[in-house]
Amino acid sequence: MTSVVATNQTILVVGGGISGMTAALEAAETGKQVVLVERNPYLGGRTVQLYRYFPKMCHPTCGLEINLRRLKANPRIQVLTMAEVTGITGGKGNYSVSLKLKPRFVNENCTACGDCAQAVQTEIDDAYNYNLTKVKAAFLPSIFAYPQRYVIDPSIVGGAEGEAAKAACKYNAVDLTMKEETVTLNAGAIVWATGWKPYDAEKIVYYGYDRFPNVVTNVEFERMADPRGPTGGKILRPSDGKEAKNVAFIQCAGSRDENHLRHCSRFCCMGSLKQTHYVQEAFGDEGKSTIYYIDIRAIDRFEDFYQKVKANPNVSFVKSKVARITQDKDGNPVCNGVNTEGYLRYATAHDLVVLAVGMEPEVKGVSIPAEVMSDSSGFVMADPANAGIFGAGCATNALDVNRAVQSATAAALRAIQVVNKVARAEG
Amino acid sequence: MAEMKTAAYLCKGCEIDKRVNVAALAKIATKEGKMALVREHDFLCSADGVALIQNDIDNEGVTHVALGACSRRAKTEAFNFPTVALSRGNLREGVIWIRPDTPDAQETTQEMAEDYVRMMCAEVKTMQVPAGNQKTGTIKTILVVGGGVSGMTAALEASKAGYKVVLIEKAAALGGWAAKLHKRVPTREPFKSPEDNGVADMAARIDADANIKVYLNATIAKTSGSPGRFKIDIAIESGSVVTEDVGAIIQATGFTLYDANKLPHLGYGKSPNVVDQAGLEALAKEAAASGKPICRPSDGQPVKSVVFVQCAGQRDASGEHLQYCSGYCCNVSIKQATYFKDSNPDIDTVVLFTDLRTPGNGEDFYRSAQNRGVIFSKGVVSEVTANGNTCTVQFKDLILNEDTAAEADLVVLATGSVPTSGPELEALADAKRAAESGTEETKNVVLQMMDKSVLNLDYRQGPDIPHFKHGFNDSHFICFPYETRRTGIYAAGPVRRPMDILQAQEDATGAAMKAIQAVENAGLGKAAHPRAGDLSFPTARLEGCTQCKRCTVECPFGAIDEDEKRFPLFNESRCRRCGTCMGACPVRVISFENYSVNTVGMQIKAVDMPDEFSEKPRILILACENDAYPALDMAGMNRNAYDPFVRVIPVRCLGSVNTIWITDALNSGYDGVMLMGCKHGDEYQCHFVKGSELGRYRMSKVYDTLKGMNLEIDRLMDMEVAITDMDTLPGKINAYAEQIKAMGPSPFKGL
Amino acid sequence: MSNLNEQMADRYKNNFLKEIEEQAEMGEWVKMCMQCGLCSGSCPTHFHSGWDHPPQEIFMLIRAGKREEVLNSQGMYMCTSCYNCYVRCPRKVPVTHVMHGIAEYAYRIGRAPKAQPTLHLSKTFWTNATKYGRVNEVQLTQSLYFKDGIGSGIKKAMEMQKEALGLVMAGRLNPMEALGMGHKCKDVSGIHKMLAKAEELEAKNKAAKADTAGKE
Amino acid sequence: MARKEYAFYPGCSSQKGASASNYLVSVESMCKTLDIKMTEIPDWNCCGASVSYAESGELPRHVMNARNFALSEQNLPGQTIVATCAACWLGARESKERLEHSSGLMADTQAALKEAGLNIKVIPEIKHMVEVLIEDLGYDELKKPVKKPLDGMKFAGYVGCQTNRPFGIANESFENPMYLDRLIETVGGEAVPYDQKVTCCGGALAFSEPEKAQAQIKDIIESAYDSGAEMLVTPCPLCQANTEVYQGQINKKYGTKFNMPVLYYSQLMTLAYGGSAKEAGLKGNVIRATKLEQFAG
Repeated sequence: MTSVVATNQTILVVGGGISGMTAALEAAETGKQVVLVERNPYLGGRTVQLYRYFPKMCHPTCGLEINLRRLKANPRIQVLTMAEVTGITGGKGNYSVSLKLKPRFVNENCTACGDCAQAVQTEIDDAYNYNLTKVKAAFLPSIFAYPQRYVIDPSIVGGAEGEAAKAACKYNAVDLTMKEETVTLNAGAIVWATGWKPYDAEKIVYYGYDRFPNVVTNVEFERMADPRGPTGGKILRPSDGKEAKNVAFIQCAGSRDENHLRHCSRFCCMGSLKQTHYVQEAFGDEGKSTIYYIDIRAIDRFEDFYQKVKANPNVSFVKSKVARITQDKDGNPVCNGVNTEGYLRYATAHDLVVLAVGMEPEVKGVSIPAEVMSDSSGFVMADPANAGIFGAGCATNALDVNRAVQSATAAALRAIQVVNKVARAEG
Repeated sequence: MAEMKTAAYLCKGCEIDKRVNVAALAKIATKEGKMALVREHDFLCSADGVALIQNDIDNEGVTHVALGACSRRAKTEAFNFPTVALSRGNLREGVIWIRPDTPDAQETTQEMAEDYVRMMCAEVKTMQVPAGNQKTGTIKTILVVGGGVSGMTAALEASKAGYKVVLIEKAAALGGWAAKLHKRVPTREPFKSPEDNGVADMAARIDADANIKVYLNATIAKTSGSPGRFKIDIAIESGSVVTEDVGAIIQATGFTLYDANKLPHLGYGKSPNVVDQAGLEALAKEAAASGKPICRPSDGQPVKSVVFVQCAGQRDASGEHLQYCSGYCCNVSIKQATYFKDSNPDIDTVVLFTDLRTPGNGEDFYRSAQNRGVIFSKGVVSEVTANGNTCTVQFKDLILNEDTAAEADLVVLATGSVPTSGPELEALADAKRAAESGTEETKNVVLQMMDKSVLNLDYRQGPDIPHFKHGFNDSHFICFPYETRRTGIYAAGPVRRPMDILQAQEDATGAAMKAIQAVENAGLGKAAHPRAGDLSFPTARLEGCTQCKRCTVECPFGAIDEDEKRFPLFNESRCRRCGTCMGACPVRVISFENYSVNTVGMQIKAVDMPDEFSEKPRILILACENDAYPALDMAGMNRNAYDPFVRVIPVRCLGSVNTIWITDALNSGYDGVMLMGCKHGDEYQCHFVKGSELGRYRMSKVYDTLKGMNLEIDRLMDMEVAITDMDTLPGKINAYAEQIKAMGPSPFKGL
Repeated sequence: MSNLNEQMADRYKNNFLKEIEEQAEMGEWVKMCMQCGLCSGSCPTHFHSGWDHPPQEIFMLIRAGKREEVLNSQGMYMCTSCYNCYVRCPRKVPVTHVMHGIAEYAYRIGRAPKAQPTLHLSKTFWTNATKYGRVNEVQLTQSLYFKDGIGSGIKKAMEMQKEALGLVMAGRLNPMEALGMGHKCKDVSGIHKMLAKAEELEAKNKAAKADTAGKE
Repeated sequence: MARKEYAFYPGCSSQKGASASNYLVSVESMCKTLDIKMTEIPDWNCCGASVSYAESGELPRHVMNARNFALSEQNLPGQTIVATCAACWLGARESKERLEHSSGLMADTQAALKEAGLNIKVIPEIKHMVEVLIEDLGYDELKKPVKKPLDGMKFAGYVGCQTNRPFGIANESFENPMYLDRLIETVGGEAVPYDQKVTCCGGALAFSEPEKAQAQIKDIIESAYDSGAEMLVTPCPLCQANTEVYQGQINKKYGTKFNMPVLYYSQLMTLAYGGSAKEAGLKGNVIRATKLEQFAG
């Protein structure tokens, strides 16, 4: 059984992405007791699936490493992975929270040696790589995974493969008898940092994401550019493995659109500008990028980055929302539309199209405890009536990483205000 | 203090015992490592293994533990012994996982493991458990500089958490820029209508808050001390100075609008009917107060048509005006446009923009303005001319692709923000140098620059926090927006980055969080980010100090002042424990309890050095523990083999690398040295800001030494490594090893 | 009395956007466009040949006050009523209807382009449909073919002879309709009275708006 | 009593001897099998169609549809109006939506209706025949009477525009609606995927801008051929007429050899339900669906 030490002065942080980790660390490094709950088997959330960050072109895993070191060094944070909040009762200063913990089938004995994976043949979709590839059904979600522990997929539990994994482990780390658990814990304040998900590109049917293999999303493109990704960092198009030297980026794929997401997702312009660097990096002057946009939203000092990309002769900008993608005989996706600066029609073939899909709250369309209040887009709002639950990061708004971390830091203080008050009251 | 008792533990798990002779390692730990206690275990990280170690600590008096097992990044929950000095020999990721399991490789693999055992033993013996200095200051009051929305928010939020606050505002009233606003951009659904600016309510809450002490008409004359014990001399209205003791500082000094007088081509100064956004707010307030519509300044007639010019003097690639986008101005112009449309829908209201930037729910606000009939045109304004009571705005309409013009009673220029961030420190230092023996004029330049100082820090490294880009006091770190180069001092709001009110409030709350954290940790002697919680701190053997000032100059965080005798004065709670001072010190008098010239130097010496005929070169790798070391680790996790002749020592930062390590290594027969550190320069990735840059600069001097020693300069290799280089790093190591082998053994070998 | 075009231009002075908002069906949506161009790119007519001004450009021209350019544009008449633009518009502008509305307005005030074939079809269709309450397909086809005169009409009819014959053979074209023996509503006079009233009310409403605008 | 009863609004093209008379014939056969009773709205009138926009203005167009609403509610109270023509359905639904949305428009409409001695109390629900089949009956019910599944026949379901946009069929996407494919599969046929399923046939522009419209039609037919379809199936009379009638002209202009029959879904269903060629109105196809005629025997 999983045991959790928590009191009404404990801060519960829901979501172990960069926002949740930040909120948890800031609170813990101020001396507070924190329970950090994450649905995935590892911490880090969506940022660690990015290859680089704009505008520095540095690697998200670099910050993750620091955050993990902070976490490892801090005894005040208890991390629960594969856990989801199923209910919240009580109020500010005294919540009772129930959690559902899915079995990992691997216990803390795991040394991450990988023997179980060697013993298993079954492959499952690799969620870490947005299902662009497969992993063994006994797997370490990524090389950066923390806890650094393997996971056994439930599909092989109860079968010969599960037994093989168990037999391969010299340390009794594979425990196929693990069951789903329900845990209830006490908390004084809750930080809700459940993050975002990429908008479902299939819903924008005229872009043919469901039909054309060479139409991918921006988050998938991050994996394609990452040397740890499914293509080993080579920008290859899915249909035929050909190098994708001529890449189109379609902005506002879902965002700023009342048929899809009403809001502007903020990060995607910068994201695509960044991704033109990947193309340049991979192919030099042979790499061509075209950005189809409505407005380039390179806000504040990000403008510098935009100006730099704009000055690159290998990147062109077309002010137009692409109207539809078709596919030519060679499997090239063709962008059709009208350049609105002047009236210029185009039907331009590219090797690959990247849809800059927007950001929607992870919990949109999923049932979350009614105590967590959200607006019409699904973003978590401050609820004055239930003043002990605070949103953080992209659960509250479409934010870039920097702003999400600011938001999470602020949320940590709001939570601390509550537990400090509890502490004062209890003397 | 208890007697030092050392113990080494060697794990046989994860096939370590299959790949290397663990008994031989144990012998080395005993004989060469001189460990008092040496134990082997089949599965050291298991509950049983951990209990074994803990039992030795509790009952055998073990004070120093050397673990030969997996990487220091692995199994940290199990190997958590906070009461003892701990070193870790990386036999798994560092040896067996990066070596092929072949009979050929066996010998060199064993040698590698043996060396790491020697190194961990050598290291642990030179370490002490940091005691922490708890006398660095226990004041928990937060100082907030600036009484605008950001400052007021920071003050209120800190107070709400139970902390006392001193709030300083240079003007006669709280409110800052927001107080000048007729209304603010909407902050909640449906994001359609401008809201009250909220200033009066916040100011009233501050008045009523017993935790918050406010100084109006006040500026900071001097800031001294460090987190937990800052002393703030406040110049108050009467001309006298009062002193407040505070533990941390939030600088929320806001911004001014870019001077529209620099934009004569846009008509500013040529017609009173051309205003900036502040001018328009003033007109709107005046109109609201008088109950009249907004009138044009030239003749007081109601405005019938208005044109907003976005990016006026902003996003200017020529460098003449602001290069950046101020981010908030699109929404502000939209808001101002609603002032007109809400009073009279027939007022012709046009916004000329090149990219309309309304992120997030700003899109709803944008739509609501369109719905009110505000016309948005994508166009570039070339000129605004005044003709009597109206203006002509010449612009290129980018959609209709033509040059055209619009007539307007009023033109509003969205000029953007300039941070109130104090003088730029490098420019100030240059000016000071020029003034040292210079004219009155050059001295006046310094005075003028100092006049802009906000904090007037008496730090050796200048009076304010360093600028980042375009004069803003932001952090360079994407993951760590509150990272600051002056510990315990946090910028908040538009002084750190252009931002709107809502963001500023969020930012100020975050800054209050960091300030509170800073005072809590200062009192406990704990380091701030990124080595949060580290209790070690640098001490100097002053009797050996030559007063060269390198440590005070190089400290990236301005932690070291000079005392009256010109010796370095360490302000521990400002220190971030990067060790740059230690690396800088030519006489090696600076050290940490658990990280010193010795902890690394002894490891270098501990490595067994084969003679020149063995064809077994030795290459020392000093790897940044934040990025390069994890990358090497993950190369191991991927079972990517690399050369068996390298010996890796993690360092806190390249900045902490003392040149003595390099010269000692080469002198003692190493054939090559590789330095692996983070990217430096404009897009630096060093977590200690300047550490890797300073370290590299220092190394450039070593090349001269190499020449002096008659050694090939390629025996020292400086490599930029990112954490993601795990797949390419082995190849680079191997290539370097080949290069060294081709060069032949070091002439110093065996001397 | 000056013509309707001059009256309207005068009443709305320089505010063409307002003129369209008040006088053209769904004209109030014009201001909501954000110039993304999705409508233009989604238009089937665009794929094959394009036209002088696509929808989003028409909207911009209206906002820029380019009255003559808009009213004379062929753009609106290129609409096939496929509603692609309508369902895709990220601002939910009912582009199809707006285009129809502007076309109707241009025609109403006599500024529509001359000899616009789709405009001719539109007129012909409505006249035909309202004459007896139901469409007389043969007469409709005839009047379409003969719009440019008898010679050209015969030519077109000859070109389509095979197709027409096919329809006749298939029982889907009744030549007797040409003689006015086609389908009719019973209460034709009621329909005519009803439509007359509707036209009267619509004209009154639009005129009232223009009057108010003119007085401002 | 029939299991379902509706007020039927056939529209101008679906009358005897009119361009979609075969549609009418097959719908009647299909409804008979499915036990659906369709009562024609007495003295119904034209919907105005989309293309009349320039001449009709706004109010007269709505008034035309309102007259049908009033007649339907007066004579067939409580019954849902069912249109078989996409344009009729769209016109009626648009008017219903607009009238219910705007009280001013409704008042003017009532004033005009009064001239014809009518008024509206409530506007009935309006459905396309396809909605009746899918929503009121469901695919399972539609499958039950199948006696002769159209095994081995390949159809391109051509949905076109106006049954699809802007209202569309519930739970279907505008860009790739599946209902027609499912109807084809329900009667045993194979629905081939192709990329012009919702391409516009040019609509009324077939008359006024024939070149543009025919280019559209060419794309549609070509794509259907390329995907291996033998016949096109559609729910819209104008789509049917345009895609069928102009194939000859297109062949002349582009040198193609199109000769693809274009059927109504109701014709397929009638045949699958065991109906004769006559009951399915197969004679009404200008490009004869010989394969189906043989199938019908």
